[in-house]
Amino acid sequence: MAQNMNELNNQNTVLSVRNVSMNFGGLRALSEVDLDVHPGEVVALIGPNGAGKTTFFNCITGIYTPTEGVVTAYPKTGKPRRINGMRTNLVCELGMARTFQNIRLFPSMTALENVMIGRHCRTKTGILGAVLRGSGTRREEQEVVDKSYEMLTKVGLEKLANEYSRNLPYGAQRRLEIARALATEPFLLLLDEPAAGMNPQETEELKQMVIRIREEFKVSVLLIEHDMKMVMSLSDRIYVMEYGRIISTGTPKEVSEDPQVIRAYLGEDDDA
Amino acid sequence: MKSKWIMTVLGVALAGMLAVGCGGEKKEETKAEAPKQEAPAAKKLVLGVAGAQSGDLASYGLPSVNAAKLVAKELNAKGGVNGMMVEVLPMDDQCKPELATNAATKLVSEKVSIVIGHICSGATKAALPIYKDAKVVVMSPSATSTELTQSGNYPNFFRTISYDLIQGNAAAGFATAELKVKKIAVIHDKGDYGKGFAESAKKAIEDGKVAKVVLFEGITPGGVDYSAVIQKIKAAGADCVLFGGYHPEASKIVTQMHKKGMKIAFVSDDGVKDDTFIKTAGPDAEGVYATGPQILADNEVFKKALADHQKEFGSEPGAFYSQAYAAAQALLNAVAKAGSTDYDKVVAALRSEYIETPVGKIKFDAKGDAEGVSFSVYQVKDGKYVLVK
Amino acid sequence: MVAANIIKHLKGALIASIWLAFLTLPIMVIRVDTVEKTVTWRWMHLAYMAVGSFVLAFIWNIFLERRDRGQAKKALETVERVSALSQFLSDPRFARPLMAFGFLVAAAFPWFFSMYQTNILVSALIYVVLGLGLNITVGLAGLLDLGYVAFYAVGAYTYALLNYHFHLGFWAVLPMGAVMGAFFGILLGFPVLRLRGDYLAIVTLGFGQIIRLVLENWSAFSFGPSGISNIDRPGLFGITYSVEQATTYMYYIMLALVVLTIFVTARLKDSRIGRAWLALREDEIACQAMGIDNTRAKLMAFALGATLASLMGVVFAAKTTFINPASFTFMESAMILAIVVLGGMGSVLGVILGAFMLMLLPEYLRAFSEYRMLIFGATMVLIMVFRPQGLVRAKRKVYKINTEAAG
Amino acid sequence: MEYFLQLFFGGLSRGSVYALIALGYTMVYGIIELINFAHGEIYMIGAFMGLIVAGVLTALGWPALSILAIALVVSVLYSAAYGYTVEKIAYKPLRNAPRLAPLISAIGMSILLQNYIMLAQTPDFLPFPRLIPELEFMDRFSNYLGTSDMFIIVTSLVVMIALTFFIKFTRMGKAMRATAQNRKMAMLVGVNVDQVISATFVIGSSLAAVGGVLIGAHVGQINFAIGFLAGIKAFTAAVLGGIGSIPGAVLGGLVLGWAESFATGYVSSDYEDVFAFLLLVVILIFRPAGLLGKQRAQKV
Repeated sequence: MAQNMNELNNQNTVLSVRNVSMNFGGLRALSEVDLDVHPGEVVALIGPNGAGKTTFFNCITGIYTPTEGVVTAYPKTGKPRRINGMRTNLVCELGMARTFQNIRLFPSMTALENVMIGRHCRTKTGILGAVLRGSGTRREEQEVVDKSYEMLTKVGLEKLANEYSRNLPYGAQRRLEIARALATEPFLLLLDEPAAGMNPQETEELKQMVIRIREEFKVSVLLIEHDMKMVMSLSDRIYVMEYGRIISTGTPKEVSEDPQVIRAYLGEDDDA
Repeated sequence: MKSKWIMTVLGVALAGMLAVGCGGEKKEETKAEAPKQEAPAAKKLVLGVAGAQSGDLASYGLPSVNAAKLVAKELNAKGGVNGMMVEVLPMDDQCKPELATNAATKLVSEKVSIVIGHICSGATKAALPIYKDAKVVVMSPSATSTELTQSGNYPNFFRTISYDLIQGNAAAGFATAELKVKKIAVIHDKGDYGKGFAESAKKAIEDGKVAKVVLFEGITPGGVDYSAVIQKIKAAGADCVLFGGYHPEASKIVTQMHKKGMKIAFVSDDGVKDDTFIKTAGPDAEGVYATGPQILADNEVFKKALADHQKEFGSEPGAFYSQAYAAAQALLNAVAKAGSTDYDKVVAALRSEYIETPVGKIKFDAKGDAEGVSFSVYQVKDGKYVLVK
Repeated sequence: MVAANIIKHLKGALIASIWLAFLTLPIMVIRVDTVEKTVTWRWMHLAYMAVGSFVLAFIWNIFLERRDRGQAKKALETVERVSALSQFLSDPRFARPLMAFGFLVAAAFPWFFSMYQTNILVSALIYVVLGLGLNITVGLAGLLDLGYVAFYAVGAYTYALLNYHFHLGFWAVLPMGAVMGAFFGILLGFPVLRLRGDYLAIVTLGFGQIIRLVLENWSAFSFGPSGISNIDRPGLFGITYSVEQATTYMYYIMLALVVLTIFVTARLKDSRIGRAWLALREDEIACQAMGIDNTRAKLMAFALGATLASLMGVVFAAKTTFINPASFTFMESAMILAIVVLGGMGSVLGVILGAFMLMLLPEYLRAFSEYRMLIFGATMVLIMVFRPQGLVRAKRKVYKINTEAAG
Repeated sequence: MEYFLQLFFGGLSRGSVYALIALGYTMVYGIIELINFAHGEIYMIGAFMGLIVAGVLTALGWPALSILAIALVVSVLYSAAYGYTVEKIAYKPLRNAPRLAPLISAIGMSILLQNYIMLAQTPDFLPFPRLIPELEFMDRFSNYLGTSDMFIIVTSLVVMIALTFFIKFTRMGKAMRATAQNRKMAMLVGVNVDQVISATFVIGSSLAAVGGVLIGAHVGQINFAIGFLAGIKAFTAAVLGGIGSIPGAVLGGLVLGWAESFATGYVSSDYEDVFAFLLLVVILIFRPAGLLGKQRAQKV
């Protein structure tokens, strides 16, 4: 039944994952995962530690090549593309930008510069242009700075623009990663545990921020998160993963009532 | 806070080093020049000694500094040259061309007019144009590249050692005519000295048509094991090994050949005719042939030079010591005979005046090679090099 | 408390000197001759060693303590402080006149100093450019290249061979050298860029050795170890000139090339490409995930570094008029790397200072004759210990934001 | 076939020399991830210490085998002390410095130590006494292997096995593995990282000394500059075998030795190093973590 619905919605999809499996040697980290993200949707992927969530992210962003299955992206303009095995930077250029579970900023660059890196694939100055610094280059450079600064404003870091990113507080680093991803003009934002290590108030702010970003940039969001309160109130749909399989999917309410999910989570997650 | 300041001061000091260094140097220079300009022939005669004095080739360059010091000391004891005290000014080039040009410009800037050096042919080639332009007479104890003198490009260059072509011919001639070997393996150490010698020898053998070159290969100097190349020599059926290079590799090859039960003739060059070779190769050195300048057993200067070194430094002299000693004698003698350090007069004196040196009674021909350095072949017998031809 | 501290350091120094005396005892004191079976004892050396190391250890301890205290203090502060020196240097009010003054001094240099001074300064300037080139590869893009000197050799041989066979002049070959460098950079870059960290280091080291060995052995092509001599100096409208004038001429050529290189690297550093390199250095995975083509960025850094090295090779061949493979050993690569790290990775000013230090120090240490390399090695260790991030720390550009436009 | 075997054993002998130096190298390298240029110098100092002890004892007229034993012991002790001191001076203060800083201080240390030996001893080559006696039963194989070759091969294997056991089963060995994998983590679980690194240097330097004495006796001559080439070869062998892998260092050394030997035998010794490095490049392109190194998936 659910299968049919998804197929009908094809024109209305930004990401479709079909039957994706990932083996590391003999270990099956993902098996036959199906997942869809529709335009403007916030989809959450939850599951106990080690369930394969981050591996799934790595599979759809080109860091790993899935052993089996098809990952298709539907950019706002242009044709749908099969992206499994595609190089990471091309996936990003296509419009799928991610953050990392263990923050991966560029520590000895300033916050602003971190965001400017996100603009790289949307600009084109070459070596010669950079050396000669003609009017075109200068215009582009100014555009990069302005746009990046705008992104920083969106995540509330404009005051810290010229600080080295290694000196930013933890929460700010997480937000900076989101700003960096946004700067690549994605249609799909992949957030890997954005609220990890945040206190309830920060988490609430983050939630509001994600909602704002979705409205403003018209992006879809795929989110891995452990904070159930945030997941339940933010997501439109939830996928639950255990041992590399999707064991349940549906609206937050449906999922939270699924006996399989309750069994998987019982006593295992404090946030639940 | 304090540490910050120290760091800052350190930083400034390092940054300012260039300026300070230059300033300081400059002052010293003017001081050094000042008396010379007032009275050109007043106090001292500076003898530059350029060559590898640090780095892995230092052992070839340091003995010539000692040689120059000893000759200078002896002459100074007799009242100097033309009333000037001889002062030795060592200049390190590590056998690197770029450092050799630095050393050369430094010597030229210090108004040195006679130089012993450089040690390596490559460094010498790089430095010579600078000396030539400044009319400095240069005499190398060890640069054997044929073209240095034979090309005629450097009229200011002289040497007390014979060049590759002569050495190669001598070694090849000896092997084919005296040892009567038919299949010769020519091995070299890929260096400019060793390969130059090996190529000359190879050409001489091929031109002679009596024997054949069955193998021509370069080995990697500094290696711990040459068994592969030795097996190759064996497989080629060679009855003689002709080696171009220095003694460390030669002793390793000879030792390993003997370990593998190969007892064919081993003929090598002046770089091997060194007592260190006999020490390092030990009993395996027995029977090895090496070409070298003829040093008559009763050469008094040679004996004296050796004894002086033993007395002054408490050790045996190293490589190219005799040649450097000869060079120092020849240069200083020429200055004495010329009566000044005037370039043309010194060159003329070098070409006309004979002098007794450890390498024989020598003067120099028009191209700059020493006349009177006869070439001989030596063989190690009972732990000593003995003349065979 | 100060007195107690001094006593503590004195004690430390005493222990250190006893330890070092023990350590150096056999090598400093005993000389053996295994052939003659004699042993020479030189006890005086031990005394010098003990006294010398006592003084040095005392100073060492005091400075190390200061450094650590400074670092501990820095660790407590969240905002990074900038040293007075670099603050001074980065303040445009001082930096501009300072730069102008520096340039003036540089331009007038050959008229006031001897040919020797000019000559070694030309060498130093060559290494400034080499350092800046390697700084792109190592300092900015974070690719540890231990075979950088190979590209230097490519340039030098390009000029030497073209000059020998076809009598092409310096100015004609200079651009060709650049092209050859870029070509080799890309050629060697392709297979190795998949590798990371030290694996990349060893492979580049291997390539560096291979190029040198080929030059050494392929006599028919490169004239082998005897090298190529009588390479033409740069032409000057057909005028012949003396070696001294040549040095001055060479100096101005180099000065121009240095200014050009500084200009190019400074512009690149704060450009789109430069930021991509930096991101690459900091985190390869994140860099690629943010849409940067790592392979392209790496190749660009490799090729650009190679181009500069090759250019310098051409200049080097013209300057020394003689080249052989002995000038392109691994040690040379290590020296250029040392310039970059010692000066401060990624910092243009740092690299310039580093090049001056490492190239001029051995020259000014000539007075110490045989001890100079000993002192040189010790200095390298000392600078690294007391200034691990290099003489000048690289700083990122501070962007002024036009808030109205952005808001 | 005869020729092939000769080359094979030649390569084995040469490779085991590389392996012996690489064993110490890979330990230090595995733990602090520093291309320790001074390791070659410690090897050289080990050889000099062996020579000095041998010289003194020969002058006193001791028998050869006991000289070898004592020379080995003294040389190991002294080289370990040198390794320890070098670490304290040049690397320990740089524990938290940028990654390349210790590399440069290592280069500086290498220059310093070379010149120290050159000045304190001699720039010339010194003959190294043949401390390893020729065993009679080896005569039959003299065409393939000498006694000293045999000695070095056996020593390399013994050291490799001993080290493997040490790393696997002792407390210190476990602490070393922990430090190699994640220094911060090891510190958190109570490993005294300073001590572990010192111990690594002491062991690595001791192995270098064993190599120095045996190889010195094998080759028959030493000078102050022998450490440089040895260091490069050991580094190559260690990387070829897989950084930090003890059997890998031996395998890497042997593969390097064979590559050089066969290249000389079948092509030309002019290009033996070229072949060795080409092999290295090819192997690393197909196995980026070396022959026996763990091919880890990227952790994201």
